[in-house]
Amino acid sequence: MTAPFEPRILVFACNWCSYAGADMAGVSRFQMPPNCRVVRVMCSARVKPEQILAALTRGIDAVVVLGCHPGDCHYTEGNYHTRRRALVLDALLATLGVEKERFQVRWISAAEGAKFAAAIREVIEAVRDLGPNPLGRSHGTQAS
Amino acid sequence: MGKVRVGVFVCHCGSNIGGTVRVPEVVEYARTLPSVRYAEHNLYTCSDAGLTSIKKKIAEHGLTRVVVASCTPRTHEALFRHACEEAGLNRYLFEFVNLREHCSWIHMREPDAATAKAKDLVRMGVAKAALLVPLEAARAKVTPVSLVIGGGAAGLAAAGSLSRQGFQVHLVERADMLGGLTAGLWRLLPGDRPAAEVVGALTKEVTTSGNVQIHLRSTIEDVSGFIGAFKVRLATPDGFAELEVGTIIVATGARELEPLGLYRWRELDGVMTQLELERELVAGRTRYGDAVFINCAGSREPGRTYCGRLCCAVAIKNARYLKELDPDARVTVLQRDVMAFGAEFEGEYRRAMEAGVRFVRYSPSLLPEVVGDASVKAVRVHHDLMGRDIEIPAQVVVLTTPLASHAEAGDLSRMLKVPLDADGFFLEAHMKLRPVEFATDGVFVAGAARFPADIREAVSQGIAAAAKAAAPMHAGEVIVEATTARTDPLACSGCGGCEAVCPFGAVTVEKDAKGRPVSSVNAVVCKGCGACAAACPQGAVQQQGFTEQQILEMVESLAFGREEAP
Amino acid sequence: MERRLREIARELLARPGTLCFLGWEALPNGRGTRPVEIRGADRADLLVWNRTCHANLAAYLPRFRGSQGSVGIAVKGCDARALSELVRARQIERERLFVVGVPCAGLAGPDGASLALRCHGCRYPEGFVYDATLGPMVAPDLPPRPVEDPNIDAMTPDERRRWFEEELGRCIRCDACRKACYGCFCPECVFEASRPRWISRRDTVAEKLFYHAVRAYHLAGRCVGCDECGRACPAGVRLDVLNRALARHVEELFAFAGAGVIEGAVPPLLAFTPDDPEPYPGGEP
Amino acid sequence: MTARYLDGARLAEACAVLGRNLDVFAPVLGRPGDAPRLERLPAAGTVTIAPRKPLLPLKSLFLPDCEVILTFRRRGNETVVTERPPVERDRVVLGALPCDVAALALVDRVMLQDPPDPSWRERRARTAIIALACTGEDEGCCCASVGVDPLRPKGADALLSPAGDGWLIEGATDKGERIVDALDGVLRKPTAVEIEAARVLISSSRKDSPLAGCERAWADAWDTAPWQDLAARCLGCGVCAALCPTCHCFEIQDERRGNDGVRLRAWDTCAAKQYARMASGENPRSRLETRLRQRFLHKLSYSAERYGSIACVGCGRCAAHCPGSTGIEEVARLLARAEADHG
Repeated sequence: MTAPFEPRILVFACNWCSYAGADMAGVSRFQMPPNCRVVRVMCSARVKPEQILAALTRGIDAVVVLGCHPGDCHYTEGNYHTRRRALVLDALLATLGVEKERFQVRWISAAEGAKFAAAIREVIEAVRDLGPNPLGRSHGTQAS
Repeated sequence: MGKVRVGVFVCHCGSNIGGTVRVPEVVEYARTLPSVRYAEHNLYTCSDAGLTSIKKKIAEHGLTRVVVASCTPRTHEALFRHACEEAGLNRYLFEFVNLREHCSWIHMREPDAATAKAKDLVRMGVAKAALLVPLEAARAKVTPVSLVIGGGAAGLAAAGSLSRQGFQVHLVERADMLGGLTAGLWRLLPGDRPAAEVVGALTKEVTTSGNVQIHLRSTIEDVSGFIGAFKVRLATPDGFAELEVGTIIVATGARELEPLGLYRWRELDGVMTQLELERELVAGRTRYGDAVFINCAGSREPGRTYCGRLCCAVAIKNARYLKELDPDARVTVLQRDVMAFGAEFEGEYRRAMEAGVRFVRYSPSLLPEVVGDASVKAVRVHHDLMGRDIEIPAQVVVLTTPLASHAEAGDLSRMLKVPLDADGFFLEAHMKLRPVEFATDGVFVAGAARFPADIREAVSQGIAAAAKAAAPMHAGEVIVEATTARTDPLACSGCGGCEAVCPFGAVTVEKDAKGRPVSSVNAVVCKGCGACAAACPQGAVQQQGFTEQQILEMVESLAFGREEAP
Repeated sequence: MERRLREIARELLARPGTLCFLGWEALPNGRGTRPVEIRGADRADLLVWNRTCHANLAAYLPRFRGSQGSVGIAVKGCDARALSELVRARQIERERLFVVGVPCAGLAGPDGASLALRCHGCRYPEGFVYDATLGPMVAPDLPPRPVEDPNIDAMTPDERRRWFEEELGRCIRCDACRKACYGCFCPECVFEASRPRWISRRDTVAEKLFYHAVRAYHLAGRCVGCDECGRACPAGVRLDVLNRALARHVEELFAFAGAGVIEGAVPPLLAFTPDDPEPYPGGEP
Repeated sequence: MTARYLDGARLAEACAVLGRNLDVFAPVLGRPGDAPRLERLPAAGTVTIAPRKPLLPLKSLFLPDCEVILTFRRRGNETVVTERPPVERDRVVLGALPCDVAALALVDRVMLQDPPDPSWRERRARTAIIALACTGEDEGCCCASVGVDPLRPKGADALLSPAGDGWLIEGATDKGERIVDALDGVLRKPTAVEIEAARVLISSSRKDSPLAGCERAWADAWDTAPWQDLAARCLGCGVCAALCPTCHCFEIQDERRGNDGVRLRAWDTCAAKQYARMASGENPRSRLETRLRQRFLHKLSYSAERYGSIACVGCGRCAAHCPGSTGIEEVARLLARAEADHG
């Protein structure tokens, strides 16, 4: 009898909006499943698709990138770059047959704690249904 | 960068964290992590006791990196960095792990899972901490001289304020006189004060103060440099001038929209704009006869969707003047809806109606029509309330057009590397939090250059911009973000991706001694967003404090670092 | 055409300040061609042009970074696109190049007779400025690309993933693909760097997938479909399938004309417009 | 010792029999058009005992492109290390080609000299090689020019000679004899016709390659050979080295991810730019032509000086796969011409 599958999900959040939104969720005590780990970056545009591909091929079950609403970027246009990169990465992952739930982008402002919580719950539900990330099956460090 | 000896301080935050996460267990776990030399837990790490303990343990255990696992960096990072600094550790050798907002508070009913997650988060934090390097924030001298572009109300107010504070100001005006749009006006609301007086008062200050150098009939040719040290090339009647300024205030104002092709303007005698009317009033014309004002001429329609904000008040004001000049004349204002905001304008609205000005509502689907052959005879309009067309006899038709952006704003926005909005007005860094600043440091905006503003707004924005500009000039230097980007010239191919995505023009690609293109980052201009680092396929551009290696290490410590095999 | 090519090269090489001319020469065994760098007008007669001139000579241009003197080069349509992207990326100065446009009516497939797969539906770079041509540079009337084999669009995501895992699993990690690619001009490839070590040397499907996915991403909007990577791959991995799919997506997403098609045009990943497609929650205006 | 006969039809059976006590490796054809690959049976695809060169040479079973030497886990300040044995069971390779077999002997000279490379030595000792008498149909084949007998290769433990729809099989060493005995159940006595068929085999491997008579020091080649011209065409892709049966360079790396890691031995090549780069960043062979010169002079000159024969078995892989269509044969030709011109 093995334990039910619990996905490990990596979340990149921009310092100015989404990380603050996550804080807001905490301050508001919105409860959510403990599958996500948030990594703070100054701007969602710092997130490099290579990092996302690395996470996925290293067996992380899903990656979420959170940024300010388009037009609200603290650095004026960072999240527009994030969006383009994400669109291309979407296309790449879709081509490779990776389920779209394994890479998601959400725009969440500093005030949207509830939205952050909701987004995280959605992602976790969706990935739980998908099961473990197949790309991680043969990643490079287990003593095999 | 010396030995890596990480100290981990896990905070109970009273029961905020400790009530859910089994903190002692997390500390035990932290002790098993590579490069961790010391770990402890505190009831409140941010308390004096906690901070003292951090400093003490840095010394006792020769810690070279500090990880605090408590609340959010957004509120407490500065505090802990300061503590590290006091213990002689570079402030950037500190890493924050959020166990409260991001763990205990959102998993209150799952102590086991929350504790496991806390271990993951601490492990990730330690992984990054081990790779931190000392950083120094760049400093730049600020020349205590300001450039104010535009000699209208906003510009004059800004220049005046700066000169009062003892700063040198270059005030650049492309016309041959100061005052901008205001100079051409008749009287101003509220209070019917002659515009000339207001302009005079604003002008007097800058002309009499020894600190303001006024450049009339001059335009900006080129701007280079950055906050503290801008180089500005000025085209003046007596040739070019090079200015060196520390800050720049954009107060270029706006223009009255010319209603070309609207309501037979420039086709029939007697059709004029508000500005043309006021100029006549200034010139002393007193006879007008029946007059019809048409509001929203050329605004709030496809192509120019915004509301001019001030135009209603202007129409109300001038309609009343005409009525007062000739009480027998029939003065009608055709409006879509009257935006007479604030107590004063609402009062003016009532005052005009009491003076006998008629307000008739028309709908944008049935625009009024100006009747006449050589000169205006009447205006035909569909009366919204009566539901039928009426014809209003008139000798004069005054078109209320909105303020529109200057065509030249585009050039200036390119020179200053600051954005314009869809209507060609300058776009501030944040409409609520940074209303008179641009995202580009050292450049500010005031008045109608941003959006149609009345004189009160223009003046207060001018003073606000002056205050913002004065801050770095008073300090004499700016200390900028240390987590800026940096290029490794040996690894760089010079492809220019970084340059293309930088919103601040901080990255430039130029040829090196060998003639190879190489990118370099101006640390003073860089705001540390990291967009360039993400655009570099090779990783030649790195964002300090968020390097590829640091982020990948966190990812891998999540993917592979667990006790149990994933 | 061949004669004209040689004449142009000879004339160019005779000029002072000309470094070399990049073209194709016949293989010793007479079967096919290979790249040649001609130095000295007397050797211009080595140059050939025929349906087997597969090599994308633009791939050699970044080598001239930081050197002096002008370089002559013969380009097919696809090569011209690569060339103009290299110029855009500052890897070579356009002024230093003498670009000879070669009217290509499609290259030979493996059997020598058929049309090479990659040439189907080929379009010439619109608005590319040649310094000389061997004839009118007009779009050849080539048959559209046959239904892809494999037709990944017809596969379910799971089938696609399995197909790619198997296909990319054939990779032997020799890195020939990137070294043959015109667009891989980084002084040190990110996969060679050790800080951080992006990729493990271990022989696992996940590593291979990561390598090829990242390469495809780096070339998104820059790949000109010359398929030199595929030609260089000793294991016969169908790299073109991934590259083509991504190129198509990028062109559709951003109404992009294609890498290097418009001289000086910035690749989609280095630009944006506020009204880009917005599929992500929270982005609705 | 008498030859026995293996029916083509009973190949699978033979593999199964050997598989009982041995790891069996054989050329497996995955996809039509592709080169076969030497894989451990059972494997997807069909075992093809034919004169078709596997993509990666036989050498790769003894010096894999990448192998884990040991694994480690970091816990606090200590590190737990677990070593990995190079081979689990004794192994047998079916249908190895003579060129690849000959190449092993050349690499032995390096790997077995004192101090010997432990994993190479153990793999060699615990692997039986059943070669195929090769009729050398590939255009690139010129093993006959460099002293390899494609029909009766040295260094094999047993030999398969095509005859009819099967093969004559003869043991050449005790190890080989034991394999043949182990197969006894699936083998039969060959007919006279089959024996004759195997005897009259002819290989079309070229004897006239410029590689013939190459085994001497090319003293002047360092300066005289047209390395510049070669480099002008070379993409530095390293395919030649990746597929070469005699290239044997490797690097050893510790790779840590999170708190776990492995020590790897992975192939490396002097054709790669980083190969000669030192910790300081200094790189004596940063220029492509210097790397080309190193690679080819090592094969054609230094190796000859040191061991009396060139480090090439004429398999033709380099020429066949070079995107610039330049193989070692052409380099040898250029060396000879350069010597003629300057000598």
